[in-house]
Amino acid sequence: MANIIDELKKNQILELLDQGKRIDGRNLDQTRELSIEINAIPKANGSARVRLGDTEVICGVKIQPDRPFPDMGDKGIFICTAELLPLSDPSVETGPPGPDVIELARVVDRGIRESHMVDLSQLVIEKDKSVVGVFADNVAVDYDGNLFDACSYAATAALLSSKTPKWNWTDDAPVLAEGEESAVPITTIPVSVTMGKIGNHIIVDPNADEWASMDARITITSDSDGNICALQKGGVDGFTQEEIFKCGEISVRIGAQIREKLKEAQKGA
Amino acid sequence: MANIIDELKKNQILELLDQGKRIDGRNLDQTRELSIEINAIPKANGSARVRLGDTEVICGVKIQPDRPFPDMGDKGIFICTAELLPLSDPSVETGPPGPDVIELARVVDRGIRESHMVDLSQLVIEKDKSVVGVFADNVAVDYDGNLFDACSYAATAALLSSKTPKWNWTDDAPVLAEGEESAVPITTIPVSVTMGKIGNHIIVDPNADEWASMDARITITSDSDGNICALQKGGVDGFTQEEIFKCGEISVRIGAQIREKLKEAQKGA
Amino acid sequence: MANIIDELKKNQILELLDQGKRIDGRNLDQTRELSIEINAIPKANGSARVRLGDTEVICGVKIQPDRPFPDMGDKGIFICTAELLPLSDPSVETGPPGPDVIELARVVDRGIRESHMVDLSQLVIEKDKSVVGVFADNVAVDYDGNLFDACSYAATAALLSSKTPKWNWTDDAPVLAEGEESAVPITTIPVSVTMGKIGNHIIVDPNADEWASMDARITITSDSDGNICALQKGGVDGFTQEEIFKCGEISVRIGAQIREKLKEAQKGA
Amino acid sequence: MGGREATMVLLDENGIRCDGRKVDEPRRIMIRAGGLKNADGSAYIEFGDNKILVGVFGPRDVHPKHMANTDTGILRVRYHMEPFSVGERKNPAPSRREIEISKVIKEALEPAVMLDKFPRTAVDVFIEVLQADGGTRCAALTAASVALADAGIPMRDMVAAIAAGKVADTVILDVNNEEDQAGQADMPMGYMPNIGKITLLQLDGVLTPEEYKKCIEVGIDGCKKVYELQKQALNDKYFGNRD
Amino acid sequence: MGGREATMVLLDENGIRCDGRKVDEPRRIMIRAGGLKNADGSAYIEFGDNKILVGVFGPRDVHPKHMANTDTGILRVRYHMEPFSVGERKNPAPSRREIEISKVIKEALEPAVMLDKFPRTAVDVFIEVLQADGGTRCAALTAASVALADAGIPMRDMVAAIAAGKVADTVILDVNNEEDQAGQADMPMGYMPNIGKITLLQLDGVLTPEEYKKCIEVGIDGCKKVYELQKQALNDKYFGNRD
Amino acid sequence: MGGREATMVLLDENGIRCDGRKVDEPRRIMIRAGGLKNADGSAYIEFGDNKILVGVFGPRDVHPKHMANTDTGILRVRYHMEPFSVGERKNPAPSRREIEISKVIKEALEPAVMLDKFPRTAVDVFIEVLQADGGTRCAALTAASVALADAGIPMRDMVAAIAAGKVADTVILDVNNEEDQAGQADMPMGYMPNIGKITLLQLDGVLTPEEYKKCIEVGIDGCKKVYELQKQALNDKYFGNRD
Repeated sequence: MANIIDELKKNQILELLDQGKRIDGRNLDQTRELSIEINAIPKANGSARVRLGDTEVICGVKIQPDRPFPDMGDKGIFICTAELLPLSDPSVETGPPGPDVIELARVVDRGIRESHMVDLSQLVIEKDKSVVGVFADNVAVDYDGNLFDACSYAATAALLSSKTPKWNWTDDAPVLAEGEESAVPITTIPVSVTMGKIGNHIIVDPNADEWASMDARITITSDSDGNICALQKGGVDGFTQEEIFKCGEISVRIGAQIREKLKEAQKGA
Repeated sequence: MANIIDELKKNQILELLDQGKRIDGRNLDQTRELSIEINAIPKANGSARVRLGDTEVICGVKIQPDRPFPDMGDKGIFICTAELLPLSDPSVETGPPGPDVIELARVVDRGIRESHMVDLSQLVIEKDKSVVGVFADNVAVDYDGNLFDACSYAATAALLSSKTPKWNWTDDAPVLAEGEESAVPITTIPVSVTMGKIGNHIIVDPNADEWASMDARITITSDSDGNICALQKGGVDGFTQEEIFKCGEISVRIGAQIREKLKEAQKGA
Repeated sequence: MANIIDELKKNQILELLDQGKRIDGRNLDQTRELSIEINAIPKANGSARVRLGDTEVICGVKIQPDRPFPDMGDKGIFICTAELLPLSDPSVETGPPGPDVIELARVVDRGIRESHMVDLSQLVIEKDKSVVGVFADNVAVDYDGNLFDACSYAATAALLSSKTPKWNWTDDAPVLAEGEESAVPITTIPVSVTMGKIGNHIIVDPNADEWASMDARITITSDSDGNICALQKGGVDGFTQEEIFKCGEISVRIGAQIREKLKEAQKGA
Repeated sequence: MGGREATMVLLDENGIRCDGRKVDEPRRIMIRAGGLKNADGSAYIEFGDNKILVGVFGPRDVHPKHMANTDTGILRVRYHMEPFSVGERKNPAPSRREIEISKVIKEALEPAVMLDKFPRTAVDVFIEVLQADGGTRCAALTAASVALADAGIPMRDMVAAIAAGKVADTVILDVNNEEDQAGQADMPMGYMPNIGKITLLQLDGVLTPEEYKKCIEVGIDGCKKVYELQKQALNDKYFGNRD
Repeated sequence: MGGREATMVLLDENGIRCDGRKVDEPRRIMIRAGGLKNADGSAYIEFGDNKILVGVFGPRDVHPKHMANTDTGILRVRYHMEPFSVGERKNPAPSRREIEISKVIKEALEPAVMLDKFPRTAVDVFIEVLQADGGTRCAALTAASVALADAGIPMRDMVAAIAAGKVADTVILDVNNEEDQAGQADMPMGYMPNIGKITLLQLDGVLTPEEYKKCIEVGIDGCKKVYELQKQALNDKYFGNRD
Repeated sequence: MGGREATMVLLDENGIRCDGRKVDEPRRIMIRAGGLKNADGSAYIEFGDNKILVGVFGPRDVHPKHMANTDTGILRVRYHMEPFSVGERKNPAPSRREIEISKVIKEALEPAVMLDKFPRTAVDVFIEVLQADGGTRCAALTAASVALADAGIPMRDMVAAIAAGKVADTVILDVNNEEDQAGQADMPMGYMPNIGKITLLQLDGVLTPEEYKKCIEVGIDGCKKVYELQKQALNDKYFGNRD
């Protein structure tokens, strides 16, 4: 049953796309409205609540001393996660994350990590012994497609607003230096842009109905210099070379627009 | 099927209660016979085998050096657990504990912990580095209702009988001081009393049939001073204010009787 | 269905055995062809690919610093594991190992451990603080019965070929001494021989069809001195005293033959 | 629940608490009914510094089917804390504490929900603690009642919740985090004002029999205040003019 | 299974072992049939300092149903150690050792149980080690046989169990904990005396072929002694006058 | 994915890479179709120092049955690394990285497999990394295509895979482990040469828009070379004279 409904919905979306239209009236390369609320979780070290259309994500950043990874004693730690809370959609199940959510979290993490957004070399308390760990945890509270970008924007906005405490290395342990907070060291602002392929059409920022109808998808992250720093293809179809080129161009162009909104939100805070 | 039998049993229990009687002939505020065997597991640091009616629980106490919890470097560790062994009842399943057993363990633990029965400040080997951990593990070997109290009495009796070894802090490690055992430092004797509500009747120490018929239950722990130090309401109905007051009074009164039996068992050992 | 086929196969095997024959033409006390390829995984510290009939196992040895077990600060660590990869047989399931695979791994581990093949006293970096850990991990890639012996031979051959790096204890940490590799210290060559009991017949090295038809099995490991150092009985039937005696004799005799092949493979490397 | 020594001034000579409140004064409470698009019902609460979101689905089919009950509906509750909701980042795996609180809140809601009206189905209540201060379970239970009402689930009453407690030998209403850590007792309570039943009750800490009774009374009074705010939130959504 | 060096005097010049026993002398063994109220059958054993409780349920329905066998009953065995049963508190999760011993005991019991008498059902044997000394698996297997008989499960024979072993180059009966840790070999054995079959056999440690045979013989003799105590325990319960 | 600073000479003045290759030169690639006895299809690949074994089962029944699809077959892929395959011994539990790569490879193979030809059934692809160098996912995907063909699964095309990347500001083909660790970008790609579609594409590292296009082109060229070796391997097995 559900399959037939899905099939009809997909046919409808495809017919509209063949006429150059989307079911919610957007242009093919248009994102939904993006609203960003900085500091939604004041007790965290940084936070943001992001709404991309009807998809809503909250990101909280916790910053605390940690042990460095082996052979990485001169670098702080950055970890970004993503989770779909069960209240975000009736189909979400509790329990350990499945492959879809694991991929989501890893793609969001890599987009930020590979851009070198956070300057980890400045987050060392004592070389080889203690470093600063920055944990950006995303939770989706309402689902209407494209969590990749919603989580990415929430994490980026939360990091831009984050303050890190300072720890000194005293008696073989990190000791908090009261009242010496500073902004997390940021080098660039990565922006991911996720595109779906339905038939031969490439659409930006697919909503839930489009997401369920996609043949394939691609998420491309670009940085403040307009360079591409991360990419993930997904879905059961492939892309031609020309489509991949086109997606690259779209991602840099749309990414620049989103970046301005992230900067605005940071200023407004 | 089982539901119909349960329903009939519950009706029978309720009819008797309406006449002021219980299915096993007890008064409403009367506990079952309590027998306490101290030192049932001689190789443990303390132990007790407790039989409350036909519910039987064995508690073994292990005492060993451990790391203190963060920010609790001047306190020893006390942890009390509870488990239903599968031989205790045909319905028990093996595997990780479900919510019922997790609640049981946490309520038993809190009753003892909140009374400050064990003086944790005396269980420090080296401040912030090494403390004494006291682990009281309860296992139910026969089930006839009211594990809350049976586990609580077993743990309390086992702790009263426990001897702790002594460790000295030498070369950055706790080293056992041979032959320097002493009693675990005890400040009070907490006693939990569990009451069930069936219809409008409050009964003390429900047996398995009563347990399965209860609308709600309440476990109240009092200490040697006759003060109330822990409480947990459970079950799918509520209590009126008057019922809560009455349960408080019963728990202190019955608790005093049980406390004498615990002291006797300790002396008898 | 499957049961009837299995039943027929078992009857056929049993009838042949009553005539002194096996389904693949071997004598009752004859092992299948054993081929040993040393150094199949060159980046590991030691490795072997072993084919016993159509059962194929790869063992890789990793050697790295580790913390000693408590109260074992003057001994290195040896751990041997075994896993059935899902491509080895259509019936293998992924996920945590079941009791059969846990038993397999533990029997293979004990056969080598109890022979004292690896001289663990020579694998100490700093007493009580840091020791050398030797991990021999077996993976079965094709299954045709008797994984006990195939894994045991793979692990033994891999250990015989292993080179251990050297670590010095510097600044409270093990530091690799470049270019100072040496052979893992070996004291004896243990060889396990697994026998199946079908009806009243004892057969050596059962293949998959025989394995599925066995009433009971026994794995006996002997060392280079012809002594017996480990044994495990399995399966749902028992053995008479005479059968156990006979199995002991077979295991030492066949073990000596296999040991020569292991030595040859080591030389050939 | 760590140490309960009075290492800070929890109550000054004028009867004012560490956060400026009087002994019988609750923290700032803001309740919003609705807000989530996909959930069948939802609520958001700020209770002091607690920030909690609740979503409700159902009545809906039960999977796996053998968990369904032909005589009655079932209520399922998950209380869950976000990794960033507490001082030190929380491990995402559900803790034993979260499992116990889920059960306690479930049993506190069950007397209020008319489960017999929807046999064979389940109502799921998902509680997400975004920011935790003292008293998350009371705030969560309060919001869950509103979310159930917002989902149109038939109810006998709403459960309102707040904690009574004791600091500096004085019975107080609505224990905050500092008072929970350093105070003498914490007694979270859930109460159905129209039916007059206590459906959640716990206690950690030492009370004399008199203080015990006083705490119950103070808690019930507090629950009645919370109840007014619950009704107001539903009014605001369904009949009010919200900006 | 740690070091097996003889760092203590395991056998003195008079052939007396570290706990005062002779080489062919078992530890004190006390077996009680029955004792648990809810289990269909049960037994309690003290074997040296081992204290082990066994409960049996069944034959009963199998869940999940696809695990049932239409041709035969199935036997399920869980060997489990309490956290307080060993020197250092044991983690409650089942260890790989416990899983292996469960399997070994199950396969040792199966030849004795007439499983074909109760197709489609299961018999569950739950073994609880309350206090562990050397040789828990033999003590557990011995008690499990008695508990199965107490539950009225049809059996071909009982399995009696005890370990042979080697200390100070001498074959001994019934290896205790010190002898297992510091001795040269430990060979646990389970044996059905009436049928004459060894159903459990393991060995850790080095034996010459002659010692190997000797251990088997010593073990079988020991099992026969244990068997008498098993029968006595059942006699005491069903025909005896117990105080 | 650690540091990407050029701390070693990844490209010398003559355009030669750290392992002696030219910028557009792949590592040594050896593919063998078949080899496993029990699998329905299999392949083994050595791709530089990668050694990967792939086994395929199916089409076969799906368990649990509710996972089956009446309209189409399903493809299941498990990418798994042996404990000894990497520098430090790998924990046997599946890592999040392995789960993601399994999914990425599955989605890269799906466009090539005619799943609609075998409704209600599953094809299982088991990938075992015996020794890992840089680029395991490309090597695995390449071998998996051959194993699927060897199993006789109907396919539209084979997927060939190789990575493009960037070191010393130069676009290169087939990133090895050192280049992945110390280089500037790694772009694994899977491509169906006959159909002209990219079915796997990932990127870690920074590329200008021009380098991005160059990497795509270099990757496609490389995949075409790999494709020839895949065909050769199948030819060798089915039509060739192998010694």
